[in-house]
Amino acid sequence: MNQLIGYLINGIAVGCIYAMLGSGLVAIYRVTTVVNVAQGTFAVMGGLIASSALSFGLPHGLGELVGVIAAGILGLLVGKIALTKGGISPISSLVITIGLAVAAYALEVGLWGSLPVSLAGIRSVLRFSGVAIQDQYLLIIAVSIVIFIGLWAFFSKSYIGLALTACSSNSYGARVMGIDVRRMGVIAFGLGGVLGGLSGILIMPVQPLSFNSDINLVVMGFAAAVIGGMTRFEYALAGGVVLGVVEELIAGYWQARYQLEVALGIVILTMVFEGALNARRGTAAWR
Amino acid sequence: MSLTEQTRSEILRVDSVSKTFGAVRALHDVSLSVSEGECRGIIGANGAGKSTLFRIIARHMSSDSGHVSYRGKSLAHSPAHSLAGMGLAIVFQEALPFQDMTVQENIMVGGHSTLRHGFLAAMLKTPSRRVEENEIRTRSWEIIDRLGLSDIANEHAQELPFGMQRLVQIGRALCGRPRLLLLDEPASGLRFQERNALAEVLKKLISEGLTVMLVEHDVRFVFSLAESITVLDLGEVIAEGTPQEIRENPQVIEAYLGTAANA
Amino acid sequence: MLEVANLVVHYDGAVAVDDVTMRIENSELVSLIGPNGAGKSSLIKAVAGLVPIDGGKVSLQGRLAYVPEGRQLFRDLTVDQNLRLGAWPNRRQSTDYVYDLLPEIKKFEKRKAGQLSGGEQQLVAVARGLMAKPDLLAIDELSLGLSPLAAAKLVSNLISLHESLGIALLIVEQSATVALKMCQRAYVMEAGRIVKSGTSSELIESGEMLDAYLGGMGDGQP
Amino acid sequence: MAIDTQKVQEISKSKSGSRLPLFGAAIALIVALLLPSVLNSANSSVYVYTMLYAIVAVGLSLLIGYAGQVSLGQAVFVAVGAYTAAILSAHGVPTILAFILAPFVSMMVALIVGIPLLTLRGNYLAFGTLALQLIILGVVANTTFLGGSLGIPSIPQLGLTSSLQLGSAKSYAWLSLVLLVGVLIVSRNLINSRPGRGLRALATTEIGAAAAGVPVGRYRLYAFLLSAAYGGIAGAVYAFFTGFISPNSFSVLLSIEFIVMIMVGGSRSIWGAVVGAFVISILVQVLNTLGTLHGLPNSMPAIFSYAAYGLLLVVIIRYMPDGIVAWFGKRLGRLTTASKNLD
Repeated sequence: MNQLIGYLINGIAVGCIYAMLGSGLVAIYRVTTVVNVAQGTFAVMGGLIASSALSFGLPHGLGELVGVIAAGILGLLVGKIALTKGGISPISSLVITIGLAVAAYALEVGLWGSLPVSLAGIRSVLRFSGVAIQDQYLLIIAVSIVIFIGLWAFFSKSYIGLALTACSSNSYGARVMGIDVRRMGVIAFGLGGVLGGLSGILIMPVQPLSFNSDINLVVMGFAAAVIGGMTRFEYALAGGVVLGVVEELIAGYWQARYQLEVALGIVILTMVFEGALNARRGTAAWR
Repeated sequence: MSLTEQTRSEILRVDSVSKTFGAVRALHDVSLSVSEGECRGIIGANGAGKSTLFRIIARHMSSDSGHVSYRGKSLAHSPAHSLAGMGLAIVFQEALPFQDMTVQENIMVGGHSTLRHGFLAAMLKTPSRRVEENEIRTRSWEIIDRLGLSDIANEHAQELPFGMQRLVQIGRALCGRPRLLLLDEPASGLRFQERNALAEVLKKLISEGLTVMLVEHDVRFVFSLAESITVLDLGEVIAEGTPQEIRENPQVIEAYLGTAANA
Repeated sequence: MLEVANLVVHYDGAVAVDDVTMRIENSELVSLIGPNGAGKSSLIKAVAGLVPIDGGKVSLQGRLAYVPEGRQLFRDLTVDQNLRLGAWPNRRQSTDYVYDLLPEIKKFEKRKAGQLSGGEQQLVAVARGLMAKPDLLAIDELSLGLSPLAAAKLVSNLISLHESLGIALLIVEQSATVALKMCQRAYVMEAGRIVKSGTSSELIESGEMLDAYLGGMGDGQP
Repeated sequence: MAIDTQKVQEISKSKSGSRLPLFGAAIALIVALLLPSVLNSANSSVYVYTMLYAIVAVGLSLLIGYAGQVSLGQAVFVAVGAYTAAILSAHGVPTILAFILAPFVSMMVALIVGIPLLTLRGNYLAFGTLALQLIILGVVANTTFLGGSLGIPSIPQLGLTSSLQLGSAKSYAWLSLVLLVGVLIVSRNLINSRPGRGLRALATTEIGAAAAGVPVGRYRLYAFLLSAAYGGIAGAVYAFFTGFISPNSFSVLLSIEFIVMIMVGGSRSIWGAVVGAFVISILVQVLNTLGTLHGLPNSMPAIFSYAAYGLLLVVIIRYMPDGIVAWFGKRLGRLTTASKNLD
């Protein structure tokens, strides 16, 4: 029983990371219908930059902030490159984000080497009635709660948030209002960068990241986002938490080595199922 | 329906077809019958349900109730791609010419269901493939010739002017040796001269015995071609008859111009 | 206010607007009518700068707001949020401005736009256009998809707005009756060209209106 | 209708009229045939890999360029081919038989995963194929029967008969050249025939293709199977040639390399795929040489190739979306018309 509580809390924390990555993907997909393969890169870069900032002597908090801001700027940059002025198909934009993710490897290996890098998080461990939980996991959950409330406020209250939702709800209508849909897309990429960077910095103390961790991160983020239908943040959160908990339970009660495979299997099934559902509903799109 | 039409055999029958999207009633209890050799126009204002009807006949969408039959056989279980093989050629309004393919290749695609050879035969260049390829090449040339596209047969179809692209689409449909040609808004987006040229081509095809069904909002265009017309309004058939009858039908005038425009 | 001279608009090679010339004076109420596919929407989109112009000239004094065909509301946003976005270029505009003008909208300000009826949506779309404080409000397919009753109500709303604000209105309408009843003057389009223009009463008298909609029979030409 | 057959023949001749590409292909073939006899063994390996890359890339261009279905997990079918060849020959099956069976096993795997996956489109299909590759590689790495993450060592040489074995890099070079030429001929035959036209049509518009009678769903699947088979052939040769395979040999990065190749060459042409494979192989060689120059850190070759792949992909998609073959073709065309105008 105690063991189970431990697994659940770890799973929820890991799931929050997936959800944060997934929310970055959702933020971008909603506006641009591009799946950003470089989402994992934001996490890795954010984490690596934060680790360097800390080792240069910046205090905790500030060092992490530098990492998040850098990831946000990186996001804007990726958006600017992936969304051309003339407009290209979403799938071409997706391939550009692949290119940028691979190009980032060169930077990461060159500056930080190819070995996993860790980050000093909270090292303490909370113990109660036989359960040991690393405080970093609790921190992850706490930060995630703040982030998701922040996202909700941003999208329902701020002008830019409204405009972003408008672009996803009806991009032609947004254009009629004079909203520059491409610029909003780039801003969405920036937001994706911030969310990615945050997730990297939060996970690094418990799971060191190397340059090629990005694939697993983006795939798990995508998994969370797909379970949420690619358009809703709260569903992505639910999707991420479900995935994290399932993974943790599989690792705990069966074997750790099939974590990723099972999670990916769930994603493929979700996509296929959703696709079949849409195909049945699809007639509505044909009017 | 007039007597002369009943003596000709029926090729397409739409039987009390209804379709709703959410709260919107796109089609309500629509029935009509097209005879062999006829040119039928379907007209109606924006939102009348024309394109929904077209999509249902083309098996691109299923109806909520009612059914469509072609030469006495229900189409309920025929997938969209099987219609071409049955002699029912469809030209969608939004269908682009196939990219990076020449005019001739575009037209040859239309003969897909009249040929047999599959992937393996194609890859190994079997004798049957050679025979069929020669046949389809010759057939496509006949069509190119009669549509007057010879000079541009090797151009990429997507680079041609709109009017030519429309002709390529019709050539593509003809290459499947259809008995019934279903056209969705064939005149839309065409210049005046292009419309005339298209009408001439269609007139000729009709005079040679091809059955044509036009779903079209350009009333002038339809009136010049169709011998009978069905008018849809808000998803229902409100009139059917010859162009002259339609033009004088007060209900049609009301549907088009609004109530009491001539008062 | 608005002057359009020899305007040409192409769509992927197709001609949508073919050499159109028209003008609208300050505070005038003008309609653009014609059958489906005549090019009305393309003309108005070109005027609003939403589609590129392939020839001719559009000159506009003052601000134009465009209410697009099919309303194009943001269905996932509330009515109030929709209205706020109507003032996107100059941001900080309070929505109270339009609630004062159109009090009935206030009743559903918190509802999602996608849940409203067609008539309500069209009213919100008009209100969203007004948020930009336009001198000319162009409304595409005003009555499309509305019941006659809802259309009549919307028309009376618009006429009172026109009278109280003194803005010019350009109404694109398929239903000639609705348009001619509410506007002083109209242009009739067919196949991308303006085939007839004049005051509403002149147009109602003329037989050419019917021709534009139902085709001339005499010459047998398409 | 009377039809001028003379004219038909004339025009169909003039269509294939430009002899330049054919001439170029002939020269390329002669060079390719002679090359293995002068290359040293290290360069012969590069030659073999280039040919194998080209085979996979041609399959991928059929799938992405012609049929319009984006797969980001193509390396998985190479892996299936390689593992089939390795496992079967390790269990006493004659290597030639293992070699022949490899593409069929790849096709079978493609069939099993393709039926559900191909209900997806666009972004989802791309991600689905990527996820599929991660799953299959993960399972392979955890299955002792398949060698686990350590892989399978000492795979025998490919023997055509019990006495005639391919031993040298040279012989593999010729074998892979023959296979590539075969794949090219077969693919070309396909493209210019009824099913090929059907595929190309559905890449533009599935609705339009279905209206023309093309069974869209089945054809998408066939294209997927065919590209898997090409991957299987290349994988089998790779296994026999290197004698060692592991899950690391078929990483996601390899799948992305294939994408880079067809994008660089031009995805809508099988020649583009071949050119892309050559350009990338040569580029990687040049970068390797530069990266191992005296005094540079060990990771330099990797850094160079990551940067090259990534930036190349971005530049190509943004500025030459039809690939370099079409890009140069267009410029050449403009040049020739310009010179004609001068006359």
